[in-house]
Amino acid sequence: MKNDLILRVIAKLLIPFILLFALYVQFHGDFGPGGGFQAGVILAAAVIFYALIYGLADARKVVPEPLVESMMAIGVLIYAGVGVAGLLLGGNYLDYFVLDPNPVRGQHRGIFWVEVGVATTVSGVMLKIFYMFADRGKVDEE
Amino acid sequence: MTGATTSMTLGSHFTYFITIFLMVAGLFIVISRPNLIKKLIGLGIFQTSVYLLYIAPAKLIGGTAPILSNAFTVYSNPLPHVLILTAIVVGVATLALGLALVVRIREAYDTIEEDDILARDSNAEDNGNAT
Amino acid sequence: MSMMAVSVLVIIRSRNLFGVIVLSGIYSFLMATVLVAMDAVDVAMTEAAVGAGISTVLLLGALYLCKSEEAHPPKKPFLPLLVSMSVGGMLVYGTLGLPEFSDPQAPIHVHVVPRYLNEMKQEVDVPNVVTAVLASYRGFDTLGETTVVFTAGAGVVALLRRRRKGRKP
Amino acid sequence: MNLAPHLPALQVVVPLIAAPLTVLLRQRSVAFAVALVASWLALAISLLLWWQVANTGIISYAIGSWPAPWGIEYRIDRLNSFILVLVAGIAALVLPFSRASIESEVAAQQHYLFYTMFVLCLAGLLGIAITGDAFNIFVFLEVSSLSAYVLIALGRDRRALFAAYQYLLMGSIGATFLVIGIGLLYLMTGTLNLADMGQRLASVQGTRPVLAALAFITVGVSLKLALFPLHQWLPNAYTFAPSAVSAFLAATATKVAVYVLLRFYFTVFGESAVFARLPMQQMMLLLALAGMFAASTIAIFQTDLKRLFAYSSVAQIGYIILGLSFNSVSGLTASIVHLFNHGVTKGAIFMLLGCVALGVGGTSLTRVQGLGKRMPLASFGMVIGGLSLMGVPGTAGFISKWYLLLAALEQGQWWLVFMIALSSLLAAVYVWRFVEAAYLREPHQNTTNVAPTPWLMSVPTAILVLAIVYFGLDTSFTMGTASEAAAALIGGSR
Repeated sequence: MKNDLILRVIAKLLIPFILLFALYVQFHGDFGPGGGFQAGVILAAAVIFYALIYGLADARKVVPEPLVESMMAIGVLIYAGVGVAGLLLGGNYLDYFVLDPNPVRGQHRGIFWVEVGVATTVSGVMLKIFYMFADRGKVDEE
Repeated sequence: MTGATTSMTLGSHFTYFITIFLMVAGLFIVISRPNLIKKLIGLGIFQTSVYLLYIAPAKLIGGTAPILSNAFTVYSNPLPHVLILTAIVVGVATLALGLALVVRIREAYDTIEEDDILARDSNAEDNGNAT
Repeated sequence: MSMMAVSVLVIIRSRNLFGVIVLSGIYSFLMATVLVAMDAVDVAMTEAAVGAGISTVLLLGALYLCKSEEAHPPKKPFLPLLVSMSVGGMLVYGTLGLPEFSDPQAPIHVHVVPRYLNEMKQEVDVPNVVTAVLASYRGFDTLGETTVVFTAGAGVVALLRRRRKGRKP
Repeated sequence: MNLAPHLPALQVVVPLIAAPLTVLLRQRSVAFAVALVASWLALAISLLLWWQVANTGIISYAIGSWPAPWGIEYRIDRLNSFILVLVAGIAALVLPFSRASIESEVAAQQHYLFYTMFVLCLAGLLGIAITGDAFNIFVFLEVSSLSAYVLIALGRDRRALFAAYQYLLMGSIGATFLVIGIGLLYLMTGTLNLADMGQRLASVQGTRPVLAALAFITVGVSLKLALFPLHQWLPNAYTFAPSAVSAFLAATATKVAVYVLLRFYFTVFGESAVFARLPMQQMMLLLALAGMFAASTIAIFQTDLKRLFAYSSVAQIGYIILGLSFNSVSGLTASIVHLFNHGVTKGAIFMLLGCVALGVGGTSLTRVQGLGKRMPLASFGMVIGGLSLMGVPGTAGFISKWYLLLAALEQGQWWLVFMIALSSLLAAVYVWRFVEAAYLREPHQNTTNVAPTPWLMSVPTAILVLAIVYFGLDTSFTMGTASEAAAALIGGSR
């Protein structure tokens, strides 16, 4: 599959749109269906797609494994960090009201960062799991 | 309960019956099939069926999806949706972990059938005691 | 919905795991369709992405590493059947007492939720109520959920990372 | 900034933040340090919370500043502050122990992930115990369960993998049952907050969905707490898991599940509803007795000590449920005390077994022959733990059994007193199996070398063994808290 020109070209064309769609789902989650989790899945799907067409090694170069593993952790830290920020600014844990002088803006800000955290962890985990399963496959082939 | 209300109840509970059928089927797969992957699929069906149990009662006829807008006044209940989103995520997390275990089991035992694994373990134990 | 029931029946009968996995993907899509009909668009989107997408990929990946046929014909299904039927029976018993379908006076529509629908505009002001409840009102659940995903990810790494020197016995 | 009012949130958040940190830092000594600090902080916080609750009463904490039925509430009373202390305390002792223990039992490359999973499991268990929201229980139940599956699967033996898989299936079914039960309750009350649910349930008490919910929650949680016929996952899981994991899970996981059951029975359903509408009392009594006898009997015939004591755990859970089934303040007190004392005892025994496994290379009865001479202190500790399981005066186990007996007498059930005594006799038999092997048999010739026990393992183990004796002599902490908690559950629920 690696050498199929048509597939490679189509993939090149499609992947930017998939990424764009992921961003749309991420940031439009306030208005329509969607949010961090779905965006994370789509993001991971884009990279998996890339890996299927161009091969695992190429995908690893674009999205290296240590980065993926850190993403899993950083997402949770962002989410938990928003909560701690609420604490530091004098509210309860995960209190978004205090994040901005205007409570409603504070809510928006809180939700935004929380969704970023979810998307980071989810895409990191999905990719990592994919890499892990793909790796195991090679062991059997050898 | 009179006959008429019973039949009405039955009609309005149709979704529940399908849900329950799916649930029974899923649970049956988990308990009865010896194949480890199939068990996980059954577990998935069992968990998915619960989604309907939560979502169906949240629907209001004439209501719309809970995205506020000036055009609508009746919305379906959003809270079950939130809970089920969480449940779906938990479900896929469980599945991923289960499959990772299956892969490791397959490497260690060279089979993914429950009976074979149990047989091999008891053989190993007998040999261990003999030597 | 009846189609879902049919596909599940086939899943029980079939012993070809590849077919079963494809069918469970279809099942998830059907489920997503039903969810849209129930106005749960967020859930439907997630179910389509997770059930039909990620789960299927994972299952196929695992299948690739294992065998694709179920070996034994299942034996003695009476006890499992009895257990799952009694669970179903319990649930039928329980659901028959539930409020009517789409009854606006049911407890879930009159308690707690009205605040989300009516006052959220002033309090959070995010049009998608599901997002607002998910990320703000019940934000801690979502933190837990993210942690679950993280746990699964780290767990899979712990289980599947290749060992440099020899594998476990 | 004053942190004191935010302790409830920090109780869970501290270990929860520690988990991704261990993954980011990767170095196993750094990961160990992070996990250690987190678990000790958790213990400190739990003690402070216990103290606060003892002095000022119930603490309620609104996460995100959303008031109770809308947002998620953390609600701490006598009962769960007690559970928090147990869980955090065991974790704080097992974690330093695990460092040396996993050295020989887990591949070095995975050590930092071991600590990740450990703190996640801790965060999950604390989260279950502290929360006042039904669905939040499920979410944190999954956090703790998923990490527990991985921890078990890290065991050296390949059977650990299958044990973890079985636990995963049983655990997920149990959790799904719990979700069904919570869903039915939600459909009838429209709320997820436990206290609110309890109040609103009064008007729909005895309807079919509520009864079904009671059944589903009971079965679901029973799967998790390994109540007798649903215990199949437990012996394998405890036997093949790394020793530190067995110690932690045996002392805490099933105990937290018992707590969930108590919480639903008394805070949500109300004890009158639970015990009046269904023959629950008789059923639980029967299952408890069956568990006590069947599991103890099976334990007697085991050849591996870890498995022997795993079955003994199933039997001991029978005692806890027995106290619960009396539906009286004294019975409940006995249950709660036994929950704590058995947690301490089993934690100590499994930690000792970890030392033994390291010292002589295994825990089968043939391996430990002559252990009394080869590892005198560890053997002595095992004897103390065994005496506590039997319920000999001077140990923690005696206290809880004594109160269980008193509660049975209060019910006028003489035959139960006889049964409890009889099952203690069974415990004596399986403990004797160890004593016989350790003190009356000569060691095998080819296994004379005993690896020394590192102080990181021996000190926490010694502390826990001393705790068995301490809680057997001074009961002000355990009995005081438990009796108040029981009184609040039965009296204040409606």
